[in-house]
Amino acid sequence: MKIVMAIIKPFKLEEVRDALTAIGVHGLTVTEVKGYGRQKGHTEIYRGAEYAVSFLPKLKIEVAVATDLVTKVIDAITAAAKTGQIGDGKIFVFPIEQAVRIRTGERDVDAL
Amino acid sequence: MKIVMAIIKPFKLEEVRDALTAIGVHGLTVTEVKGYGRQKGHTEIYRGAEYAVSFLPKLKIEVAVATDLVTKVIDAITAAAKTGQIGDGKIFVFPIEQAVRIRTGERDVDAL
Amino acid sequence: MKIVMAIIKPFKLEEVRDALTAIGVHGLTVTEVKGYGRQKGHTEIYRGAEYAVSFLPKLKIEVAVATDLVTKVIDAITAAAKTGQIGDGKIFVFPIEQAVRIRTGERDVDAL
Amino acid sequence: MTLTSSLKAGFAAGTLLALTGASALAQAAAAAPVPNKGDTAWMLVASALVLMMSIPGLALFYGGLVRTKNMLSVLTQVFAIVSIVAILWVLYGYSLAFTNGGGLNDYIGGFGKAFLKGVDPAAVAATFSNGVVIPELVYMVFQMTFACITPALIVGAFAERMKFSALVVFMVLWVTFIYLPIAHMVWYWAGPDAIADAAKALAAATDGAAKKVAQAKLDEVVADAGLIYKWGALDFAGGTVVHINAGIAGLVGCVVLGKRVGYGKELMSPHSLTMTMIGASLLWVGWFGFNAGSNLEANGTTALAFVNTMVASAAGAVAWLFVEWGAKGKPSLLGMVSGAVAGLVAVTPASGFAGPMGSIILGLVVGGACFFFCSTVKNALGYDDTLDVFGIHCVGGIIGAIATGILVSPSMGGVGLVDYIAKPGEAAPGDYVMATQVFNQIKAVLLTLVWSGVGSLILYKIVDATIGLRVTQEQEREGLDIAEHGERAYNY
Amino acid sequence: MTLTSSLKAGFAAGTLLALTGASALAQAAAAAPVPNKGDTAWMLVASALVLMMSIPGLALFYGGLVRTKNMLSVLTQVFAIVSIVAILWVLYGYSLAFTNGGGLNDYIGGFGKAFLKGVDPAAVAATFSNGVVIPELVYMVFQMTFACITPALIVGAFAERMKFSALVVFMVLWVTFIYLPIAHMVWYWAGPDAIADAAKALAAATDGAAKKVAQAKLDEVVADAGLIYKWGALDFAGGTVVHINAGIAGLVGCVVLGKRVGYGKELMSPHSLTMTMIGASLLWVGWFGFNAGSNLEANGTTALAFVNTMVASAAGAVAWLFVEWGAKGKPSLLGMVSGAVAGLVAVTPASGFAGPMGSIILGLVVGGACFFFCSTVKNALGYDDTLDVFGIHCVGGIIGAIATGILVSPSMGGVGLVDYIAKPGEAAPGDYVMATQVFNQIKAVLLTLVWSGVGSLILYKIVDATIGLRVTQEQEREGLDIAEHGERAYNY
Amino acid sequence: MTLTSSLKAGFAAGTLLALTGASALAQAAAAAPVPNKGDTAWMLVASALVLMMSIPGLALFYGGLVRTKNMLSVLTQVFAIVSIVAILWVLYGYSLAFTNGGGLNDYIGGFGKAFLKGVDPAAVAATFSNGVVIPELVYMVFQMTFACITPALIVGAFAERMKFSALVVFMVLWVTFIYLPIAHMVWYWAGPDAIADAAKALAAATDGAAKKVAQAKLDEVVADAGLIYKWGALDFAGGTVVHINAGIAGLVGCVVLGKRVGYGKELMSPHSLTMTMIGASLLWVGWFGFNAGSNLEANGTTALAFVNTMVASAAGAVAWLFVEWGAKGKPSLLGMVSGAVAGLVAVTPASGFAGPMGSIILGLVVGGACFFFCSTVKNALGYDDTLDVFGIHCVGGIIGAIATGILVSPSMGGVGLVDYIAKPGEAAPGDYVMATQVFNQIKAVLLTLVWSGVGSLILYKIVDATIGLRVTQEQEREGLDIAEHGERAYNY
Ligand SMILES: Nc1ncnc2c1ncn2[C@@H]1O[C@H](COP(=O)(O)OP(=O)(O)O)[C@@H](O)[C@H]1O
Ligand SMILES: Nc1ncnc2c1ncn2[C@@H]1O[C@H](COP(=O)(O)OP(=O)(O)O)[C@@H](O)[C@H]1O
Ligand SMILES: Nc1ncnc2c1ncn2[C@@H]1O[C@H](COP(=O)(O)OP(=O)(O)O)[C@@H](O)[C@H]1O
Repeated sequence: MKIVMAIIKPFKLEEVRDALTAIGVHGLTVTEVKGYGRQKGHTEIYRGAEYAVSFLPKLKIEVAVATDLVTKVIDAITAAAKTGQIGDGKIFVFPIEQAVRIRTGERDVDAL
Repeated sequence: MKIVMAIIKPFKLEEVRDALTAIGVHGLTVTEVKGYGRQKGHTEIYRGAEYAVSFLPKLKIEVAVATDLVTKVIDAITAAAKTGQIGDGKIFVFPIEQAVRIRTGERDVDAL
Repeated sequence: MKIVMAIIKPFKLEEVRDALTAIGVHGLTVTEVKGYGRQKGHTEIYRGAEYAVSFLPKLKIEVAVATDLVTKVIDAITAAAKTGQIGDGKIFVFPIEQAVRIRTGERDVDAL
Repeated sequence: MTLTSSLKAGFAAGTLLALTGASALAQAAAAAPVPNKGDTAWMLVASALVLMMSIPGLALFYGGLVRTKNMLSVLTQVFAIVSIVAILWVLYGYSLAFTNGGGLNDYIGGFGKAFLKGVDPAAVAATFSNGVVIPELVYMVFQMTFACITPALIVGAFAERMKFSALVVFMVLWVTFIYLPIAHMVWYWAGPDAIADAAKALAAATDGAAKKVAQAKLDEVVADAGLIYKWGALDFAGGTVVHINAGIAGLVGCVVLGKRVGYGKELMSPHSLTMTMIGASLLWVGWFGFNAGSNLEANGTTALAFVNTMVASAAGAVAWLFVEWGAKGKPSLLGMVSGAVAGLVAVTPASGFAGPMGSIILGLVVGGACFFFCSTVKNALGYDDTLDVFGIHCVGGIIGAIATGILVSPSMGGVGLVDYIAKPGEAAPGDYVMATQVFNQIKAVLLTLVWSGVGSLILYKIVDATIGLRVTQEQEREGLDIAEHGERAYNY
Repeated sequence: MTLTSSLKAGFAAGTLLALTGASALAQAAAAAPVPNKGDTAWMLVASALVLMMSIPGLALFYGGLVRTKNMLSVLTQVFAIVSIVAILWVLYGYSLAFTNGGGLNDYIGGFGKAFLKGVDPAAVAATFSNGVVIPELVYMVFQMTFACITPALIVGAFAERMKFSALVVFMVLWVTFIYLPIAHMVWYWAGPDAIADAAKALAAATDGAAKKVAQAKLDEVVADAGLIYKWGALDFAGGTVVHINAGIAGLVGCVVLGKRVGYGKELMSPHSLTMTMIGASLLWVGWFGFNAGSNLEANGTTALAFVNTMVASAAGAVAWLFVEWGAKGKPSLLGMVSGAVAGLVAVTPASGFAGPMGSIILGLVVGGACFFFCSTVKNALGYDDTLDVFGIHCVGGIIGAIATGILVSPSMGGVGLVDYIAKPGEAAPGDYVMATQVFNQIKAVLLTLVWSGVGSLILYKIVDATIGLRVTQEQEREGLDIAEHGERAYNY
Repeated sequence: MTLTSSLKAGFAAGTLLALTGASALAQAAAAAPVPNKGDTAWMLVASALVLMMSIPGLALFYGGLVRTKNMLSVLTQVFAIVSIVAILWVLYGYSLAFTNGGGLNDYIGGFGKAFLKGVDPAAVAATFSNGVVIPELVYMVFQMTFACITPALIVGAFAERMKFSALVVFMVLWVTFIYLPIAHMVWYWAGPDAIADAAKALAAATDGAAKKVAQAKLDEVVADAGLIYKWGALDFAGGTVVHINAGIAGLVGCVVLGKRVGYGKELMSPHSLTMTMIGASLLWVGWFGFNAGSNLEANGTTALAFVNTMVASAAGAVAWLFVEWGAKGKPSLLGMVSGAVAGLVAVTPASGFAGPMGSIILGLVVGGACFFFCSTVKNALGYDDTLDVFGIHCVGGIIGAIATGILVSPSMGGVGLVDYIAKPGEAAPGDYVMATQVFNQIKAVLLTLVWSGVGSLILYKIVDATIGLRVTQEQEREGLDIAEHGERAYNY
């Protein structure tokens, strides 16, 4: 099993979620994060003080899937999250060794 | 070493924390996340507009432990976080290659 | 490729970011988390009720880098995030199998 | 108070007013008194201020103290209570509280002014000064705002767990069967001019027969008042009617509903003390309308009530701040604002009677007492009064109500009692005996505690048996905002 | 209203006032009336209350309903509009709205009082009662607050997408070409004393010639009013001038600008119903100044307007709460506060004319009607009026404006019409025919809809052609706070 | 101002009032003046408004600008200061500020009214009009609210780093040794009636001896005033006493305490501009009580002060908005509300003297000037005045104080000076020379800067030496909310 973690632009969440359900992935976990990268931030001015804000709001999506699904998931996310502009985000794939569904104690793929 | 990551229901945090300390795990990191899965969400109505909210508040717990502790940790979390209802959450186990305690530079198991 | 995940004290973010850019790492993702560990929390009193708060605000930093950079990144973070007091935080290194830049579809190291 | 006269043509009133001074000169008592525009202006403002106390004041003070998931439910409860009671007040509330109830007059009024019958722009209401009246519509709406906030005070006791439907039904019943009678018993009387006229008639009466008739008439007028009023208990702005009344109902409520899920185990820290501070501040500001407005006109006594309100609140805040600082090691915002509210509660019945120094002492005492009660006694007793409605409003109200009997004493810098009969048409100083007065105050407190305590218990049981008072455990966990109202207070 | 007299020496005014009653007695009508301090006090407070309605009231009511990323832009828009319009009002607004416009007098005033020429501390303005005046500066600033809030109401319709620069320019134009004329048409008249004097002169006139002259003079005075006023349409506090006027401008605006990016697809839940509740509460409290203040003095009629405001709002809240509860399954805070605002909107034109029971019914009706409109009709029509400016202010305003023609009827508990000529110097009851009155009300509504609807459309087009109305899609995604103002509302 | 008379029986006052006009007619000056209820109503409201300025107004305006971790500390500081000073004011503050101080009378009052001795419901205080008085309790509490907000203004300068215990001690000392003397020097005088009586006596005096005695008496009465008052400096509502006074104390404070940890390096963006906007709006609304209330009665001049407050604030907002838009590229909410406050600060001393157009110009000037100061000069000087107490209150206050000397000129649309002696009993126009007046204003500004600047420095040093002014670096990092108060402002 793997966990596919994607950093995307916040307003893309719904589309990504739909893309994933479309390929039969029915669970995911979302975290609000701030991202720093190529995409340039903005300046905020409060009276005298000017702040260059380089951390931008992003969403982190984590999806645990069976290994064979990884490519489909990556493609689905890429397609849905893409705007073509700098800051669209990244996808990372982690190996996981175990998965458990707390409610039932089911293990691994059954747990997803 | 492994990192055991669990997605649980928010109000279970205290119980899980206690269960972990009980088995000698004295450190963990918690993140507020939103979860999408089998558990059905609710509808919010604001004047004309109705929104089906399918992302529910969850907590993500990350615990780094020596490999031999993993099973005990999983059991502890499962026991403490379980309500038996849909939405209790998941546990995932990641391998990690290194751990460092910033304050001392201690490595790996000593760093936990 | 690896993902270096660090838990640091919130006010250290700027310094860590600078330390990383200094060694040529130009992207990272930050998450607000709460940490539980050796560092003791504080007590909050609201009228009658006293609450011992043991979860403290921390920041989680995730940096995806090519394997050969890992040590430099760890050193940079350690140096920048260190205050010498309990609660400075931890660094964990995860293996990742793939990386994708959503905008371009670039893979792995090119995606970072 | 009663409708003492009715001039036609609301529009003409304006013109007439310009002649006040003059006409008063000309025909002295003969002429029916017309409202002074300064009084009218002040009472309009006072009414608006009291509404501001409930919304947003009280709603924020309470809302800030609950957990995020229940914030919206508290706001909804307070706002709904205010809106519903305002309607009831027009339909029958005002009439039942402030008209003669015939046989039941000791306890409750009648339906003579139901639907505001006869309460038109030209109708006037008596004040506490002879020959001074205000438009009855202002008096009616001022009293309305009191009826709106009192039940809203109760919700703090069982916040985070009561079913909204049950709450609505309970409040309608509570206002009808608890609030209206208490308000009538404490505040209903014939008014100074009615008494003066009767007293003058008596003085004017020559032969014995006439005297007898006149005396009977005077007795009747004096007897035309609520039970507690006749006992001679003082309650300037609602220590019994509002605070003790709501406080005891809250205590009974939180005991009947039981503790919140996770109470004592889970962290239940206030979700926004910022909102609580805003609410407390608006309560303080609005309370000037509540207390100084209760003088029904704009004169030196109004100023006194205003000052007492200001300093008692400040003293309560300072007391709780420093006592907690000493006892718990840190000076807290929540403690200080709680003390301010405790001070306001305590000075409410005393505001027009005590002197400023007396009010400061009252504030200091109640600030410390309520801190002790909420931080120690409450935990000892172990009931879950979510927002300390009992610990602050009832405890503070009782201290204030009894202290009023002492602080009114001229020897304590108070204004003393008033005798409207001695010199008909003037407010002469009445004779004051501290023991008697304090005894009367205690009687009033006890009757209120019993009436509201027992009455509320019955009402809770009825609602529980029919609709059920409490939400399910799942709903409580999810939070009332989503479960009961399908909304969230915040979506950051 | 007009400047009926000017005493010198502002400072001396104080002393003079003390003599009101007396001098009035002495020289009757002869003496120029001086302000009653009670009226002045009330109108000062009323003006402050109306300012509080816009800031923070309206700003929060609106701001809480948008997404976090646009909160600050809404606050900025409302605050900026209030500040800018306040200046315009002094420069030329007051003059164009409330002076005689010569040939254009039916539609607009003149520049006689531009820069407040002659409006000094001693200048007085007429009220609705003969012989009752208030300092003109108070009248001016009270009316200023109306001019400030009306354009601010519009921003809700196209919130979250309009360019700030475009908004500023549009509002300046809108106030000048839409608001001022409507205000003049509805509210400008010669005042009761001017009419009384002319009428007395006529009565006094002996020979035919004199009669003819006097009659001509009287006709002239009566004719010295705005078009809609002369039609006999009633609008006590601004149903047409404020709510219908802003509501239709908002509808046109949101259609011209188009829907928000993601409208209908993305979740756009209110970011803080807590702020919305605070705003709604402050609107309610401030509205007492708006409606009761519109009586320009502090008497029984003021109290009536106050009471009507209170109960109509409560009824609107209750209606929406229960109707939504029934229709959608849950009682919502947003629904209830929306109903309260709808009730306030509807009672605005009726507040000084209807009776309390009539106002309750009006509130119940409008609460239900606006719920239906916002939850059903709006979705059917499919325009994106972000905060339902049309659905609440325009729809509610129309219902209220027309209902005013009915509720003013004494048979409905209303106060009836006033005739200032019949008995010069007194406000005599005028003769009321429901059909005629309702017809007049409808005419006023239609003219307002057309004038503001068409006029606004033109102004939007001009601004769009020159500056462009809407931000880019990227800016809209990022949020107006960062994109337009370089700030964030919250940094928790 | 002084206690000019004392009628017995507060309750009776009501009745007496009804006779005002008449009795005034009857016995002219002979009769002791009684309060007009319109004035009383207005001053009660004004006092409530000024309290609302501090809590929640100022607390939110400041609190919104600090980081989340310090929000609660700011709210606590402001609320605590208000509560503590209110008590001090009753104990000795009012007496030291507003009674004759014998030998020290130029600088400070005496203890004659400590504990409000003699300040009962029947006591009255003079206003600026002959024969017009208000209940002294109202005057006392109105002034109390000024004493409460002034020290609270200072906390903005060293927010986020001062120890709470040190702050409490410092403020008690500051109010006692800085505020009370300045207030006495600027505002204490014998009142118009005292002067009129003495002047009449002089006029009535026949033979030389009597003349000499009377002249001496008159001189004495005129000399019975504070130093700055006698210089002839004008300060209608507190430009020197409140704003310059607090502003310079703040500057000294932030320099003595030093910069915040991380200042200039870390992001320190305001945690909630929403709260800041609410605060600014309530400051604006409350400021009507502050400025228009300072006229002590409800007449045309009050209306003038009200209008000036409204337009100066609007002008300040508009100026900062557009200047910043031009200079920094974006129009900001924080800038606009800062400009509004700057406008309010500047118009404070001028509000009852300038004309509306003059106030607009003043607002425009100060809005631009303060923007320049806060965004450029401050950074150049490099001190860490957290919330720009100096840049807005002191700079704005100085501009306003000096401009008052110019704008009061009738030639500038101002009301001119008043001479209470020329025509005893009437306020006659005094002779005004701009140069002299401006010179007097500058003298007043300088004395205030020196007294408060040096005095505060000494007090800071004393507190630092004894308790220590600043929290530890760890506490500062953790935030004052947890470290000092053991609470958090938000638990979302
Ligand atoms: N090396 C990295 N490690 C972890 N997260 C990264 C890294 N580089 C970028 N990110 C995340 O991806 C987001 C988008 O990256 P950015 O360089 O801005 O644009 P792009 O995705 O087009 O390359 C960043 O905001 C950050 O959250
Ligand atoms: N495939 C997945 N990948 C990541 N997180 C998941 C996945 N499936 C579920 N989750 C997380 O687990 C939570 C609970 O899952 P859900 O299917 O609702 O109930 P259950 O845990 O009983 O299966 C979800 O809210 C989500 O946060
Ligand atoms: N076993 C663990 N797994 C995950 N996170 C941990 C673990 N132990 C500590 N942490 C994180 O590291 C932070 C600092 O740890 P702590 O023990 O308080 O101090 P130190 O870093 O000096 O050892 C904690 O607040 C928590 O967020």
